[in-house]
Amino acid sequence: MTGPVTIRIQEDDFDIAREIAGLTKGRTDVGAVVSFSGICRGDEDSAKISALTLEHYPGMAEEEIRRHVDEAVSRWPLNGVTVIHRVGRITPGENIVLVVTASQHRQAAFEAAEFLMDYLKTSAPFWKKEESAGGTGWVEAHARDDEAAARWTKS
Amino acid sequence: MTGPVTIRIQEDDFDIAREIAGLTKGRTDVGAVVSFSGICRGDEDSAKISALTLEHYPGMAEEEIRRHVDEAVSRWPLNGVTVIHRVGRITPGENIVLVVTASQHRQAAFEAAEFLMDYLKTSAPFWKKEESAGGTGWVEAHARDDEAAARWTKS
Amino acid sequence: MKVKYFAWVRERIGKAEETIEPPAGVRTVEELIAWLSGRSEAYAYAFEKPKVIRAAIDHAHVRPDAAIAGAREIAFFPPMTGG
Amino acid sequence: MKVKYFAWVRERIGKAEETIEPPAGVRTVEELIAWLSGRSEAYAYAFEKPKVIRAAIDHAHVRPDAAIAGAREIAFFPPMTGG
Repeated sequence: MTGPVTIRIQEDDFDIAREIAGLTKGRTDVGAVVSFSGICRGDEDSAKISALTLEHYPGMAEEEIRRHVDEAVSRWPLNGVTVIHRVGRITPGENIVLVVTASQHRQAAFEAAEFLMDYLKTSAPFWKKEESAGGTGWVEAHARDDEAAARWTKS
Repeated sequence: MTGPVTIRIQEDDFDIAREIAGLTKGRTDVGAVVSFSGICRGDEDSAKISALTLEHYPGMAEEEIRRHVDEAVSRWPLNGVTVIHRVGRITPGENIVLVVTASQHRQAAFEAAEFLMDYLKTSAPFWKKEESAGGTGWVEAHARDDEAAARWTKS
Repeated sequence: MKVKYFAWVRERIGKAEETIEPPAGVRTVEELIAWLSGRSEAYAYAFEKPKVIRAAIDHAHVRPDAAIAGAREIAFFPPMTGG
Repeated sequence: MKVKYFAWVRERIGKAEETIEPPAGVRTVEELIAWLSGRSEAYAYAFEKPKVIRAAIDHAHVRPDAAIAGAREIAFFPPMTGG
């Protein structure tokens, strides 16, 4: 791949425009950029949420994301990838995660971004704890996320 | 759908961050935002391009995009959609088109953005003329774009 | 009836729009293309490959066998290349 | 051998990491879970549903039958919920 790879785990918010510019500025070989941002919602399955706290496994989280970025780069013709995952306390309306993919063609950019998000959900070592009026509790994994990730497995 | 729909055809560039904020700011029901930006490349099938000029059919272009946005809204649970298509002269590295979709869940946001891009490519009345060292010429439609659009047809 | 032309159809015909009054026997989009093609070399060149030409009636895509009766605005253009 | 715990596994055990020396008979991840579970009520509670527990050796996901020989760092945690 000819292009930058950025992986960051941080407490601070991110600036989507700056991250997209980081993959495209001064270049004329990128034809398609897809960004996915995941945002903390104020309710989950009809329960009101006042905040999320995100815990991660330092070291492994970066390595696991890097492995999936490497796989995305080997599967699709990409010109750049950025993955940023926030940790710490996040309130509804705030950003949680960002994936940006750049490619010559739109289908590669779309598929690589979906692939990365599906794997972030199921295999990157992050855990969400929810605060609501009823107390705090760890978010349970969704079967639908496992199914979404399984569709990328080569048969 | 509970959320804004914006469709614009304009000569000016757009600000992706502002358009994303327009779908998310002050809300806590959006969990996923996908943006697609299409950028003018400096070469197409190995020919160097110095600029594109985009022509459109005023009136029909807006209506055709609106019809597809309405279909996307009926097929996926969306919280907002923005489609901006530039016209006029555009040089390599500049933005051409933007689609932003917001939803509670990521798969709806991804699929709706892909659907809209596939239809913009094949059915919205826009035409690209390329300027290169060898002269100017109208871009020919790609069979792969028709195939990409065909996958959304309900059977 | 107003007719509009876009992209290389417009360039070949040499105008972006005009008002026409086709004879009563011209009932469909493809019959209109054939009638227009007979007007001059420029029209014949623009419509030399009728299968490539796309048409819209009152801002909606239509097929070659669509009836033109009642149309306010008919447009002819090459396959779209936006996005 | 260093062991790390995350999310509710960490909370139930009451610590984020520790250094352990399991006996030679403890060869796999699932045997290590069984051995840890016998240490106290807190460990037994953390590992009460061993099938739910995920494990990583030296930052890579492993299955319950993975050998722990040579591992520098083993981590136990619930299914991931990032993204």
